[in-house]
Amino acid sequence: MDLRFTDEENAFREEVRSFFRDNLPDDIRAKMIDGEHLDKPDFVRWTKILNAHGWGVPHWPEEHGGTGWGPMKQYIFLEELQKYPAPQPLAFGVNMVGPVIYTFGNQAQKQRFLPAIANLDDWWCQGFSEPGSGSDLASLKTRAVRDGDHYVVNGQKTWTTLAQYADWIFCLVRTDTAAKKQEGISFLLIDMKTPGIEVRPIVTIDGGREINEVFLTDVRVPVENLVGEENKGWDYAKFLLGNERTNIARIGVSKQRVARIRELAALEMAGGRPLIEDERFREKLATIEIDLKALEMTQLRVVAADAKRGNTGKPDPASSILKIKGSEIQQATTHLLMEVMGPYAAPYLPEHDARWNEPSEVPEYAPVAAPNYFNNRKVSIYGGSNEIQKNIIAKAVLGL
Amino acid sequence: MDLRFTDEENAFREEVRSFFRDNLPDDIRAKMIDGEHLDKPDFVRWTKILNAHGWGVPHWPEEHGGTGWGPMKQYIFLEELQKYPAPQPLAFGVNMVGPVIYTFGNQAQKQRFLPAIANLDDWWCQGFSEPGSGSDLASLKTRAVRDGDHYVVNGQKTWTTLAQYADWIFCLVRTDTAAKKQEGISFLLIDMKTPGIEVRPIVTIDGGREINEVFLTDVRVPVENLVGEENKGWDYAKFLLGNERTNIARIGVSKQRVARIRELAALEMAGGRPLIEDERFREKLATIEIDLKALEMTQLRVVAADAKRGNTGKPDPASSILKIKGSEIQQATTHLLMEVMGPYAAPYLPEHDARWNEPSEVPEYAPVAAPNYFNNRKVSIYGGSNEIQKNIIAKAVLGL
Amino acid sequence: MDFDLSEEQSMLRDSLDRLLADTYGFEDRKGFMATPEGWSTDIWRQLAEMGLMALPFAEADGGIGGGPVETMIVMESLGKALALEPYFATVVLGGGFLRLGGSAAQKADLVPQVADGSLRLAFAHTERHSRFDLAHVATTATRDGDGWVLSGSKSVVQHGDCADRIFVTARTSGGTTDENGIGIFLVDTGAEGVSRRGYATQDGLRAAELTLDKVRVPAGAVFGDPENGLPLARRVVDQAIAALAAESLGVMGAMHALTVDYMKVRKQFGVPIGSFQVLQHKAVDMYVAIEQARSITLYATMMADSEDDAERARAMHAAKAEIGRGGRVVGENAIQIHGGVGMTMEYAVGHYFKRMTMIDVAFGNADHHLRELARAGGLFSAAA
Amino acid sequence: MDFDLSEEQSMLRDSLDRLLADTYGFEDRKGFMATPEGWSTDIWRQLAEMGLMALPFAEADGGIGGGPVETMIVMESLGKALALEPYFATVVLGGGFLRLGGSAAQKADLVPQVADGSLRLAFAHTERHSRFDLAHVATTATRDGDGWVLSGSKSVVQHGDCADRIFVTARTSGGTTDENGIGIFLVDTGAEGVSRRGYATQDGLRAAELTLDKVRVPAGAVFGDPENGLPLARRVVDQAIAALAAESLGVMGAMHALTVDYMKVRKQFGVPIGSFQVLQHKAVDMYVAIEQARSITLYATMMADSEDDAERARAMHAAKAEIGRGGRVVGENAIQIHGGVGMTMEYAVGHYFKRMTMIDVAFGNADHHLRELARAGGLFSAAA
Repeated sequence: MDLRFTDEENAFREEVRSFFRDNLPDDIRAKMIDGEHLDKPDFVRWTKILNAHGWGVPHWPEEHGGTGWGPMKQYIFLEELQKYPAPQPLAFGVNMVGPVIYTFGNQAQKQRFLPAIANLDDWWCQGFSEPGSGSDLASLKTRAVRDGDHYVVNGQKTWTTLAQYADWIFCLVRTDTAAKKQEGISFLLIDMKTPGIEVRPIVTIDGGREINEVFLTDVRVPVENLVGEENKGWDYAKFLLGNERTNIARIGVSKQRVARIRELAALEMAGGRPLIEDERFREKLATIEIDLKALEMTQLRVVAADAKRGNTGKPDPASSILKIKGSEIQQATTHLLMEVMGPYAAPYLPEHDARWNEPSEVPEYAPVAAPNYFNNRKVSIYGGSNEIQKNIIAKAVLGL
Repeated sequence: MDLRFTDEENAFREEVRSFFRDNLPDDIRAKMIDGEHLDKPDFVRWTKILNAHGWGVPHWPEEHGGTGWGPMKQYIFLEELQKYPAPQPLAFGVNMVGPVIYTFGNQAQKQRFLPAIANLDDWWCQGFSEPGSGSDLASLKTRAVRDGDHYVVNGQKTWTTLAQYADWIFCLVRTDTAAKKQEGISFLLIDMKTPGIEVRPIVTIDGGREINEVFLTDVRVPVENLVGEENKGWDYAKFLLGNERTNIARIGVSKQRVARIRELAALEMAGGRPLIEDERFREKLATIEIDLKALEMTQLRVVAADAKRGNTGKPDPASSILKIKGSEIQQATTHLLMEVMGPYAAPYLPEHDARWNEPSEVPEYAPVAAPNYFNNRKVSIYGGSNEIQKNIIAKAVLGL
Repeated sequence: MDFDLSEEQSMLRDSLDRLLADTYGFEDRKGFMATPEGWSTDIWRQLAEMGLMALPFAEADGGIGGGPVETMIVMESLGKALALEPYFATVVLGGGFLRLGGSAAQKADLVPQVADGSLRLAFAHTERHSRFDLAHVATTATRDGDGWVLSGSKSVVQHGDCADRIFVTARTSGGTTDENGIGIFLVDTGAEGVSRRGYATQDGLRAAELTLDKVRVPAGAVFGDPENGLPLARRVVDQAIAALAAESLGVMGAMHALTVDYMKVRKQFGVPIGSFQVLQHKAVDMYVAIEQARSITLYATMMADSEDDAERARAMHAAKAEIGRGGRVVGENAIQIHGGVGMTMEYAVGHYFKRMTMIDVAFGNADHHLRELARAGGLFSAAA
Repeated sequence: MDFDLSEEQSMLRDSLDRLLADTYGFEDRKGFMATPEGWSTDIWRQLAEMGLMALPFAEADGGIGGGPVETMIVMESLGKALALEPYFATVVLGGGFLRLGGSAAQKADLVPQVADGSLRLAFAHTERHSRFDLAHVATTATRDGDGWVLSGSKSVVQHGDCADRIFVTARTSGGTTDENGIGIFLVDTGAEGVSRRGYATQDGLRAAELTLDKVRVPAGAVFGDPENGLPLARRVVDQAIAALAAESLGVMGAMHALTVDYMKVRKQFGVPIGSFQVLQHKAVDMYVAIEQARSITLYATMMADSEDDAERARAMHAAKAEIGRGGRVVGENAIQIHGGVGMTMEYAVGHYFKRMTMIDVAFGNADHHLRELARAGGLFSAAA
């Protein structure tokens, strides 16, 4: 047992930090600190910088452009990226469909898609959820019927994040309606420019326009865009969903937000002195910090176990803890950040409005706080709600 | 809507208070304030004082010795009694078997038992729970087989509070093993001196000796001790269990404990000043007080609705709130009282030991605090656990 | 004690609920929000016709003589409908200053205008760095002949953009955080030197930034003692807190009803999600939180016109802390149980959640009031 | 980072677990508790034979050279067995003063006696009104020739009744709460003027009240700087907190295992109670709390021998707060899920619950450490 980072790991952390300092455009960093949504060009610009440095897809196999870093370095990279803060590479390509393609796809698919994911030349979105499916993902209804060299796809996907920017969507579709619900599903890659695809925004309660519905009407998809075998899509989906361990807890994001709370609570006054000097406020922040420090160690235990055993690709049920506590902490931080604002949490600035254009007493950092709190209610819902995570632990870990 | 107590109610409160002040023996009150268990003679002495004043069984019908008070006066009486604090009349007789006897019993039973309950000439205990039954009370297994003029009872009861003092036990027994589980149960009154009854103490984790197992081996019970009809006992049990509304939240008990916390936290020091001046401690106490004030109003709403509608004897499912919040508050107060003691929560004094007989730095009030916290874990378990109460609300109130 | 509504009170509730049920559907509300005012002038007129604007004023002053219970009834119904109209700002806050601080002349002048719906009021108190402290007032009021000249900036003035006149706290003497030396002035928003910028708040209501640049007001604009107006403001705000607590009951109750309904129809894994015990118990936790909130609201309502400032303040601290805490339990669980659909602008539950969150922010959040109650010695300290 | 045990560490754990599995059943423990010492002298001897008493001392001093990780392993196993022996008092606390504050002569004299199990130690610091503040010391130490004379009273000295010698904080100068002017003295419990009264604590362990009435100790009884011994005491207590955190892992883990097992066998309404989703989720909450407690214990263990007093103290505040909070979640749920049987003295879970409660009380409860961490500026203030 050795509970300290190695010298090599510490040096690597420094290398990563200075790369971010030297290379992330200031305007992008400022948006992230302010809690604003990034535009597509922001993501693209930054991803190309990372990729040019060879860090576009750190955790991929080296043959596909990965770095060869072990789990601990991957974790350090991500944590520093989140803490700086810098945008994370787009998960739908880099973390989701990319690994599915290099693991289950054919050679042509690998060549066509992987480099374009790493460089964000292709923007991917995810077509899993449907209006009726929710936590019961396998109940999906979107049909794909073989017609010569094509599948004809009809159905509706929802909660499709950033589909408005997407060039491609990876979809779970039902190719066999007679089979058991998990066994008739296939995994298709669909060009968003194909006729019959319509994207409609879903505005979220914070006023954000991140998510969409995607309607598919007689969409013709070439059979070469099937990944792996027909009716085996559920296996690939499970692989994909189990692949997110190093990111799910979002330690770096929460650390950055804790630092932000501390910074802004020094600017807001309560009872004639900075809020950060209020004992009760400090205790609330310290409570979060303790939880976060413990979760960081939990995350490192999972990462270290990965590193020792080699990545089996199989999810550790204990990683459900990372999801549960990670989301609780994110929600606690966004709530506390809103509390920092006091009455200034109330003004609402729609996302794409101009900045306040008259002198005002409302601090510029205040209006995003409540929307961020509202928006972060999603983190205990998506990716398997916290209730589902607890069911998983009860069954897989406790044997109940 | 009129949200104030009437002048009459206020006057009544004063009358009750001064009666307690003038009549409760000081030694009994001191034991209650110190959180010590009372002995049998304490209960008997106090009950006879109350009963001589006509207040032994306030909520019973006047023909059986009741006062004729409406629900609000009954509530005020109980709250003041708990706050003073004075011992509550023994529930097993006064609140449980008494109402069953005057509602479902025959004339002979009423004459034999009711006056002796009111005067605590008979000490009653409750024979409902069994080792296997827990929250699933109707699964009880104790058998009563008719043999001439007697039932012969065999089985085991448990969690029998203060059975060591008891003259009589009221039991649910199975008289028909072929019927559905709720339908083969009868309600028997059993003399504890009958051969075949053995009482064994169960020591609780706080070291207390309140509860017992009661073993019944070929216990012969005269048939005249059957209440109501054979195989209808479940109905009487439900009546009994639904009869506790005005007491279940124990508002007065919690108020008294809040006052005690405030008093003792003024004696214990933290950081060179009385603990009660510590802001964080005060906030914790205030949190409890707010909850308690809200629960008091909830209780009054239930009482006022009772008063308006007349006591139907049917439990209001909303009264499950009284149980849930009442137990949460009791547990919060006992925990906070233990916290007051700081390191002095640690010394353990078995209940019947002599007082510390040497000069010592350990304050006399400290050693009971942790046992009271431990003991009060029971309040969210007994009388239908809080999980059961939530099931009841989900079904009966929310229709889920 | 009697918790039942009188016949008149029941009629008030029923007729208001009926009006709102007929006029305040989800799409209606969206439409109101999209108007320049951000609410419905037509509904406002109907509320006035029902007598709601006159409700809390004494009959002698041209009102209907309702008390805190009547205000509770109205606010709960408005909360249930998520009404956007400036009733709270005009009648509860503005009306509070009129009722509790107005001279006979001021009442005679203004109550009829409020009562018929023609005059809209607001209350401006927040300043940069005041947070939730009413006594933190940097805005100045300087005597100028018979009248006063006001200068300063006020933030997040609820419905300040549509108000005809605004009650403003301003410092007549002393330092920025002194309890003494604060006056209450009624400022005509058309006066020279007044500028406003209106905007939406997170919950879809409206507020404004208000700047006063040497605004001259007459002697008759002063409410109460210009050197010691804070007790009046505190009393008005205490009554406003009781009213917000009542509104929160409507908001929480609606979220709970939506959630329980959703649990009965939404299916996952082939069964209604209402069959999952964990979700059942969450729904029960919401129910318990609402019943406790109702109880503490009744307590606050009972105490709302107490003359004992300290006791009244403690009751309001307790109420605001409890509804803030309970509102969060109800709101967060409502979203969680709804899942993704609860996160969308096109579904009602999120709007209730946002209103509930903003109610917590108004006049001090749960933590603020818990701290104040603790500092005041707790709830049961004086009398149990 | 590597969280796996080395081969030697695994052997240590396995052999200790095996010994305790063989000797420390529920009935055995009851028997030990009923002895005059309140624990087993026989087990104590076996622990010494295994080398546990020598474990944390440097090899040069006659020890085995184990570090915080080895102590963590031992304490978790002792926690799992609910062991009653004075290992914590003797080896962790007493041994801590020896290791961190002992001169070469003191170590040469005392380490071998501890290592072979013949010398039992304790640490007396609590005084009336000191609560959790180590700097609150009214007990006096006055120079007397080469030596010192000690007078005062100490409370709740863990295993103080069986200790041969007791480390005592005593004031050599300054006022009762000054940080300076505190010395650490090792007092022989057989010395004239020492009186003790032993008693059981809530968790079945032992403690004592200690009175020092002009007790004369030689110069060699002083550990560290007699005018500035507080930093030494803090360092020892910080390491002790890491050890208590490790013990709590054993305690919590045992409660969880008992609870999950019970859920599988206990039937209600015809099915195992483990089939109820609400109880499943409670069991998961316990599991999550334990994993978080394990993580923060690892952090505390990592920081236990840090030379940076402030950083080390922050880590211990965090750990003690987290295990206190988590321990309550685990303990209260364990009792609740067990129902009535969990309330009885004849079933193990209640004993674990009581030990967990007393771990929270020792050296400052969760709230105390949360407050101290907040006062120290939080956990991530210096470096993230």
